[in-house]
Amino acid sequence: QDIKAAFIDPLSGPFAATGSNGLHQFQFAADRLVNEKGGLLGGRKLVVDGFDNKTSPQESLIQLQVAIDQGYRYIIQGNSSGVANALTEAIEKHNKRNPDSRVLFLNYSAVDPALTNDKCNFWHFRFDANADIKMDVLTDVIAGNKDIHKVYIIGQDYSFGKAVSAAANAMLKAKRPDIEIVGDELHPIGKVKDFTPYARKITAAGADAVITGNWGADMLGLGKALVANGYTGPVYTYYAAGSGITAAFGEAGKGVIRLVSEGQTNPPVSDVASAYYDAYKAKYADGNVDQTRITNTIAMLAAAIEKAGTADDVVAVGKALEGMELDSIWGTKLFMRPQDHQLIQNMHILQHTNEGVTYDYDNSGFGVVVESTVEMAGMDSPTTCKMDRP
Amino acid sequence: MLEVTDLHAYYGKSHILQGVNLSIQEGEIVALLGRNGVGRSTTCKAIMGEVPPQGSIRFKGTEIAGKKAFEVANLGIGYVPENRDIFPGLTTRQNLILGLKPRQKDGQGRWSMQDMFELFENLKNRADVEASVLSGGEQQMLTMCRTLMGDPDLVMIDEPTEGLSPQMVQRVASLLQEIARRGIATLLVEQKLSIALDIAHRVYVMGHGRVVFEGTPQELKAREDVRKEWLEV
Amino acid sequence: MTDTTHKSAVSTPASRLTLGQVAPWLFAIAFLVLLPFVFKSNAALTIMNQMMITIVFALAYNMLLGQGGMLSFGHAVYLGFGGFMCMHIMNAVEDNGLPLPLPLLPIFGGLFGLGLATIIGSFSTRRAGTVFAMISLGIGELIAACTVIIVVLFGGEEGISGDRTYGLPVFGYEFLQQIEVYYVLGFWTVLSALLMYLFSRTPVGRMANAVRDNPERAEFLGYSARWVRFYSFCASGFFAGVAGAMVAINYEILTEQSMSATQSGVILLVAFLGGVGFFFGPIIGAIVFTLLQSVLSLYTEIWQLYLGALFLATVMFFPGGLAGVLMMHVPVARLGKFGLLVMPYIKTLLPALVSVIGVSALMEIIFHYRHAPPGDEEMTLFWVTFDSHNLLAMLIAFVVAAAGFWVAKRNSGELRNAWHAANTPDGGRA
Amino acid sequence: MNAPMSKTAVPALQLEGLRKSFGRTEIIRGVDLSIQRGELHAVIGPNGAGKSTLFNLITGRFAPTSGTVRLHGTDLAGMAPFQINRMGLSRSFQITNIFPKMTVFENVRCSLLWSQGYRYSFWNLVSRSRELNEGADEILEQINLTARRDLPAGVLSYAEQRALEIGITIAGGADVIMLDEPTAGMSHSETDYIVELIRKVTENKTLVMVEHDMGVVFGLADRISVLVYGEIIATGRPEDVRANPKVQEAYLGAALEAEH
Amino acid sequence: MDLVVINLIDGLVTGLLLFMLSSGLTLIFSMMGVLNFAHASFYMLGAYFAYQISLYVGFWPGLLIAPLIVGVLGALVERYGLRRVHQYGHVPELIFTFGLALLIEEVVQFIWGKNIVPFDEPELLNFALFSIGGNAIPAYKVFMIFISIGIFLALLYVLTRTRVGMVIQAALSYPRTVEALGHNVPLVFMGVFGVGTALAGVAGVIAGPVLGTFPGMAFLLGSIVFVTIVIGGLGSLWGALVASLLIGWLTTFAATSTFEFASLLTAIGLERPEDLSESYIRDLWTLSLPQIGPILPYILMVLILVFRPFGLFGKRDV
Ligand SMILES: Nc1ncnc2c1ncn2[C@@H]1O[C@H](COP(=O)(O)OP(=O)(O)OP(=O)(O)O)[C@@H](O)[C@H]1O
Ligand SMILES: Nc1ncnc2c1ncn2[C@@H]1O[C@H](COP(=O)(O)OP(=O)(O)OP(=O)(O)O)[C@@H](O)[C@H]1O
Ligand SMILES: CC(C)C[C@H](N)C(=O)O
Ligand SMILES: [Mg+2]
Ligand SMILES: [Mg+2]
Repeated sequence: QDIKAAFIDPLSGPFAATGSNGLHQFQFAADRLVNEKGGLLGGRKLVVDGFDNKTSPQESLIQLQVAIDQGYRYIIQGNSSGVANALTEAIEKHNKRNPDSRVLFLNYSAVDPALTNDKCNFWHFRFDANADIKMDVLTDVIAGNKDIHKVYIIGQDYSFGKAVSAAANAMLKAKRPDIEIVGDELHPIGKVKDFTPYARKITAAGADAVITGNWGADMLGLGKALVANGYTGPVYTYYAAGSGITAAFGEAGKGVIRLVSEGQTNPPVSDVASAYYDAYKAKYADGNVDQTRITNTIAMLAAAIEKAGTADDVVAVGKALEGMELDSIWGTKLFMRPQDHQLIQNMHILQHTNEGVTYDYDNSGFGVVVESTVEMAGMDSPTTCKMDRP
Repeated sequence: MLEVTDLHAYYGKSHILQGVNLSIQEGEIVALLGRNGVGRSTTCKAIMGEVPPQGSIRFKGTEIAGKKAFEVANLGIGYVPENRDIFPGLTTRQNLILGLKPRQKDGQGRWSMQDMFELFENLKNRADVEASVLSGGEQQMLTMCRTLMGDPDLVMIDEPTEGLSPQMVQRVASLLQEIARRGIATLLVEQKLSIALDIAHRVYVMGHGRVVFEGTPQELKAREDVRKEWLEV
Repeated sequence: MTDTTHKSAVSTPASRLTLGQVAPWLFAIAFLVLLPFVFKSNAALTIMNQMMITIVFALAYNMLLGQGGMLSFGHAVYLGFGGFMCMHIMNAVEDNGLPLPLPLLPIFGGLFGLGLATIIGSFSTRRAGTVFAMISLGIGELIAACTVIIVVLFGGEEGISGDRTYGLPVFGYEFLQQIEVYYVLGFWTVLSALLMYLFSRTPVGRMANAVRDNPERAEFLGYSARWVRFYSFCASGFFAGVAGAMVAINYEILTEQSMSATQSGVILLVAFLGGVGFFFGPIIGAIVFTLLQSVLSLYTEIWQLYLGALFLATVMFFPGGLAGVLMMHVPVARLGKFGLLVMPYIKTLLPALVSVIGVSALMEIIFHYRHAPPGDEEMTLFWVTFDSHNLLAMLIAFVVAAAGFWVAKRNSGELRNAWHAANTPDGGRA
Repeated sequence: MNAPMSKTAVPALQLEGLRKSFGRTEIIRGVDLSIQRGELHAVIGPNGAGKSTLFNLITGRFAPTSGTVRLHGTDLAGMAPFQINRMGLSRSFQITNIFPKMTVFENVRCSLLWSQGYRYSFWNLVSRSRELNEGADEILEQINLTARRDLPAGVLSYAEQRALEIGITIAGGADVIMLDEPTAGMSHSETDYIVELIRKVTENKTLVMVEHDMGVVFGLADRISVLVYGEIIATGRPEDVRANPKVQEAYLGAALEAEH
Repeated sequence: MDLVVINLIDGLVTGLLLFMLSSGLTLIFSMMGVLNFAHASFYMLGAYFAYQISLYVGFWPGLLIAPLIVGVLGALVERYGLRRVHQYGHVPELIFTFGLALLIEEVVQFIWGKNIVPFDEPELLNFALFSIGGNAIPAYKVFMIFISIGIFLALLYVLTRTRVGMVIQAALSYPRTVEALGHNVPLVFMGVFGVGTALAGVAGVIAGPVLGTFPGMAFLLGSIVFVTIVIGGLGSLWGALVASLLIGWLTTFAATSTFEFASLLTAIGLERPEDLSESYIRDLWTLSLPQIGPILPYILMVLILVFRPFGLFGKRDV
């Protein structure tokens, strides 16, 4: 009998691109890391099935219920912290009310720090670095760059954008008090048609560097407007790669776009990693492995199930995940911090370029190449999590 | 000029016209009489193609049954509908301009806008106000003029005197005669017998979707029975 | 009619309730009570709950559109507002230990919806038509934008969440289980539907129709078109708020999505799909739409394509919505000639269905063909597993679609004739 | 019939110095008119004289440029149509103005609601009120539309719609009734029927009517006013008006003889 | 100061782009009475078609061909869809276009996928024409300005110098009567819808490279175009132009402003609380004008409708 994981993410609507790319990467990872090697617990396959939540919290809850009824015990989600917040609460309630059909929540991309702080619970595990950790890495890099004197922070007006802004402010102040924050603003999410005015303002403020948590069309619009306006400094971002964005930036983004991310695909770290990527490309010619954390999620889940000796008792699997250490094929150590279920791993600053790119994104010739690395980033970052364990 | 033979028409499943036969010659005023609801308006609509006709309708030798309304109109049939259908939002003048055929310019036909204004001074005074505010009678005049602007060879006029003052009724009557003098054939649908009998060359009386009487006004005056049974007078 | 009305003429209805009037409601109640015995799973319950929420909301919406002729592009605002306020109440009750039983929450949702509607309606209902529609669009966008800006009230994009099991069990129920929630929502659905139905039968409700048809003339009958619109609007806001409270109870979370323009657009589609011309139309629409959205999306990624096509087809061929299609058969049933239609229906609709299946199969195959990774070319469709890159599959789907279409088309003449026959009383006016 | 009441009684309708301009054109140029309770009054005049405009001014559809309108002594200035209607004034329209999507029965029933005191109530069910339903059916009977009771009003034939128009106007039982060309488009027999009906329902009520059918006017009216270019050139009993040379010139013309 | 000049130019560009879209909609909405919710979808189609064409023959032929295809598509939609629905009234028409918008978005995803496609401005115009205070004004934007003005003039000619507008307006109330006067109403409707959608197509081709070409681009602009033509007043081309520019400048200046509502609160005597999380109006303390920039047009529209239901230049009820 198969071990079933439900991937509840947008498969339609404006964020469908990210969602379906993610699903493909999960399914590929499950096949390659588990099923092709004979499965788990002596032959059980791990399958990941997609459930379309249309990026709506309510619809996510419906799909969650459907998935649970159909025997899914692992819930995977990542797009939008808003949905993640709804899911983690719903799952906590569900597990409390229905001890017979408890599930685990594997969050691979929703990075709102609250999920592993005030809102943490035993059932939630985050495989991406949270916004604070990422910002820590980013600000380390900025702090080290003596050419940067003026920084502009811009983000989408919602919890994640605000978290980015708050962290950037606090950390820059601590690390480089001399840096002037010449702008710190939020714009409505998904509503700005033309980012030119923002670009003008950023140029007018004389910024040397821009920090943004924007994603999707908001990222592309902002980046393109900046470049078109003649801005040449670095733009530090969270999500400016893959899903067509890399191709759309093309030459214009070169030397400008920087990314903070856990994944290192360029230069490739090992033959295993290259083989993995090649195999993925062979299967999805148009796709990218732009979320290496997905591989990590599957690897750790598989390891935890093996360690717990069961896939059905999610408490045991959760306990096995807590504190787990593993080597990722992407060349980093993975450590699931038991206090808050936040994965600790190496973080990189990546550069958008077409030089030294072995694995490009969107078949554009452009990709992201590692510029600098922080090992086991956020290893002892503080957390306010107080977790009740079953 | 117009030759209608065995015309049938339906609204949904109700059989309204049950074999109408009539003909109109050039320059002739033909009145179509009958009680409310016998299908006189429907006859006009069927000729225009607004109601799908069955049977034969020949106009100047061409079969027009089954043609679209605008095709029929462009062949030279003008139609003045009974419920006026003034275009709201357009001025009186614009309403008149719309009477012109797509490629026709004002003054190219038998009638110019100037003629119309001379004929009905009310319209001239109201040329540039939105036509929907015109008085009931003015709207009636406008509808007639609008159709004439398109320079038809045959006009079908449905109840032109409804809502007109007695004086205006006279005016319309003489207009109709003027129309005939210019060689235009007229099919007149009327309720007011006196007018119709005054100016028509020939009359048809309709009853139950058929033509039940055909003749000159004098003949109709003589036929007490027809008037009693089909016209209630 | 039924035998209880024998005394009164057609025109004067009996002053007592007739069985004919009550039966549909009793039936609906019985149906709702029994449904969970058939569909037991939590998922089914969740979907049914969602369905009931949509029903109440769609009915409330149709008080505006269908009955009052007011086209709103921002009605989700009232649902959302009622819902958010209920979340706050839920949290306040939990924090302060107030004795408010959960099943009463919808009253408060309704009151808040009503309150907001009163404010907005005071200026938006001055005119009908496009002015009203555009004001509703503007207000909708405005308030929806506020949901992400005013975090205190709406919790940003995360929304406000709470716990419905906040204590105070009602008759020993703590609402831990979906089934308990189901019955609470079921009660409110029936009650709201009944009240809305009755509202449409009151003087204001009737005048709403009149104002929809001809506001000017209504004014000459002693009614201010504006006030009539305003009252309908407020009533609609109330029931939208009730639906919002139902959302709060069912999901224990409200987010900006519930208030968004998308949600407002969806409810317009739902109401129309069901048929705005009939009271029960939106109910059908809500059921069908929820099924499509929550169930169809489990089976196919391109469900929205089907949804779009369904809307186009509905609006083009059945402008009265699904309810309109049903009601077309009432005269036939009255004449007792339904039997005439059965065979032609089978002969036309069956092949048409086959054709639709063929077309959708074709779409699925093409979709799979374009998006499936190489080496993973197997797909399962209608319990058949095959290789989507095999032209034969496409060909078969195409042939099925075309053949179905051809047969349906050929038999449609027969259906048309039968339809005529069934609608014509023996020797009478149609 | 009803002789004009004594001078002391408040007139049902009183117009003083009424004027109305649209843009620069003055359509109503100072109309003074007083109509007594119980009077059947006809307004005639050439097309475009301003008869319908006068109706619109009285019923609140337009606001006068200057002058006053009093209904039973109350100044109507600034009142909306629905307020005026509630004071007991009801009108019909020259260009048919009904509720096309509602059934014929509903059309009539709606026109009964306010006058029977239902107002904006949402605690009464209209189908449960015997007086409403019977009242509506009675009106339908009177305007000969019982057979069409459950059809949408929009599909009625032109003449039937005209009858419904009158039905809606008289249903509320207002005591001042204003009819704008009630018989337009009707055949002879129907016209006769409607005239009878009007006579019946306006018993002890005030009627103001615009008509071009002189047969109807002279058969029905107690008094007649002639409106020409926005001014009343004559008011009086039918015989006097008919004999007035100014009226003959401006309006009746030779047509009168031809008509009957 | 430079920033003000720049903003004026940017606002002009945004406004004119909006005008390109809304001119087509004004044409359709005011003439045919169709609230075409799929208008922005045709805009999206324009961008995608042009992108596809540009892959083979470059940008310029696409500028010509893509709107043509969109126009023909629009005409077909009118002929085989809308015309049928038209008789049922405005709401069904609206639902039809609603469904159409849904469908077009799906079809676009079906064909081009869900990702952003790399559609770029032509090399020829990919340079900064001039710059003010370190802000570059790309040649492409100047090009956009000229195209929009061209469209405006052409439309103005068609609307004021031909009978088409009148025919359609008349046909709105009495299509049969207009036909009986000899006008081919269905053809005119089809033409207008075709031209209107083609205009949307042009806007799509031109905006695609700047604003990004992705399946959500239609939704993004969906309702703002309605706001534009409603503010301007239905049926008024001038109104559409003025409203577009107004909205363009409004949003541009709002986006670049640094106004904080906190200053307003201090001005009325409130004091910023130490701990914001305690305050019920904490959101106001942190609110800035750019945050609400995109909803300003909606506020403007509501205000205008409440006080002037015809819009700025409209003569009749919207
Ligand atoms: N659209 C329609 N649908 C159904 N029946 C109709 C329709 N239009 C007219 N009828 C019916 O067709 C019959 C003939 O109508 P028509 O309008 O031709 O009569 P008419 O002789 O012109 O009478 P009138 O004096 O009332 O204008 C009438 O009984 C009318 O009720
Ligand atoms: N809103 C308006 N704006 C401008 N002119 C108007 C308006 N309403 C009416 N008129 C004009 O006022 C004049 C009087 O119109 P009214 O409808 O009162 O005439 P009437 O006496 O009822 O004529 P009929 O007997 O033809 O119905 C007409 O010339 C009409 O064009
Ligand atoms: C996938 C990501 C764009 C989601 C984003 N990180 C969030 O937390 O909302
Ligand atoms: Mg007729
Ligand atoms: Mg009049």
